[in-house]
Amino acid sequence: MRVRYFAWLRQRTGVAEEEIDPPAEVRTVGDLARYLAQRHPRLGEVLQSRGVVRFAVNQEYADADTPVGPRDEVAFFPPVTGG
Amino acid sequence: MRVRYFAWLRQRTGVAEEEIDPPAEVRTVGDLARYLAQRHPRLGEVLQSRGVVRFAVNQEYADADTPVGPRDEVAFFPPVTGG
Amino acid sequence: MIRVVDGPFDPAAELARFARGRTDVGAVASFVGRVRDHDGRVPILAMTLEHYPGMTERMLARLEAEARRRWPLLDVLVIHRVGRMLPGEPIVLVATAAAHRHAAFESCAFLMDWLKTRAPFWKLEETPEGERWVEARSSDDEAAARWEQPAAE
Amino acid sequence: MIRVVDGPFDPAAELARFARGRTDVGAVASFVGRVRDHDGRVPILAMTLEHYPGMTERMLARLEAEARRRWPLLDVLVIHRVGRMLPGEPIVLVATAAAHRHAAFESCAFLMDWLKTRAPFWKLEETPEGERWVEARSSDDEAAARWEQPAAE
Repeated sequence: MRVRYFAWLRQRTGVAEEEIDPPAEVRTVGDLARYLAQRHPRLGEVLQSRGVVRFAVNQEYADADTPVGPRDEVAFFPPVTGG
Repeated sequence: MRVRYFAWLRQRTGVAEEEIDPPAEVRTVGDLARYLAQRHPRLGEVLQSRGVVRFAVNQEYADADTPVGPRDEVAFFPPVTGG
Repeated sequence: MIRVVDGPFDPAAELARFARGRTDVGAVASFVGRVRDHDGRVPILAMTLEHYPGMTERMLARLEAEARRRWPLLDVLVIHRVGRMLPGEPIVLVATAAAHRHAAFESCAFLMDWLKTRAPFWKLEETPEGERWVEARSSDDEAAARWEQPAAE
Repeated sequence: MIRVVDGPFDPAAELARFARGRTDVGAVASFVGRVRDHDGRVPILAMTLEHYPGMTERMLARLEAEARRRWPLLDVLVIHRVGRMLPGEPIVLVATAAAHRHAAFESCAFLMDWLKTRAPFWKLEETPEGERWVEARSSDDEAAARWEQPAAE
């Protein structure tokens, strides 16, 4: 599974993207977030705060219940500020 | 007094502008319109229809009660359609 | 700034100059109205814009002043062409510059709505069946009326 | 058409090409967002736009499709720059062409509002005190929310 981080979330993980192989219990974006919070404690600090972090699965907006699998690309990022 | 006509009102009078010297009873735009209706019968036909003709006195929008005098410029025109 | 011009003008070139070099501007909204080649099913061969010289400039200047009073604008440009023009040619350009986008968007729409209902211009269309004066549209009056309330800033 | 560019672009030159030669277009609305040299009292020395390559293009294409579904648009252009840029430089250009002005104005504002809240871009400002990520504004969410209702055509 490929995981990508953007903007200040990337600064918290220290990596822009990584290939991971989470345990089989990780079935949703929410599961994945809890798993990644252990891996990147400074990411974990903010993943708890609702509304601060957005998710995408395969480049589509997702929520905590969206299923994820080994071949998916999952992204974590703050609310967007373009334009 | 200078009177100007625009768009299809000008086509009804046949003149774009004229210098006139109306009788002293002509004190308002409404008086002037009635006076000009005699002078230009084809203008008179439409001056009766409310909302079809707009007035300006000295290049400011006016209404039938706006006073007019010998040194004024008075204009008659249809609703505007620019832009 | 307002300008009434009696020949072709180039909106893109005007926009290239508009608010150029100003680093306090975060948002530029613009609108260009052009002559269309048809109106419903009627082909339009050409369009002539008549105006009331003097009153036109006075009304446009007043529209600009009113827009600046309602929104914190950093620059305003209104160019309106008069005379005869062909399909595809620009009739009017309105551009507004502000720190933020809502002021730019709203003031630009406001200027067009009021210009359409307050500035003394009249359109004469040339069609295959002859000339005809464009009639004022009640939808333009309604669009202009929405700005009668104080601006929601 | 949508484009994500990683260097400077020239909005006026883009607008010169936009809907050129089309005589069915009566109205072109456009918006340019630029880097400002300050935010409140804080000087902005430069701005870096980060994005999510792939998802960005996908979301912008969807915004264009949604705008075309809601309004009878004859042409649409969205250009968004990424990377580092200086005050005064354009960040984004949105242009819409239609037969009539309300479709052009509304779709242009709609595209900017949704772009600001749905397209994966993030702004990093350089200030004299260091770098800081721009925070999302609730006013942008509110502006975007007004388009949730079906368009009043």
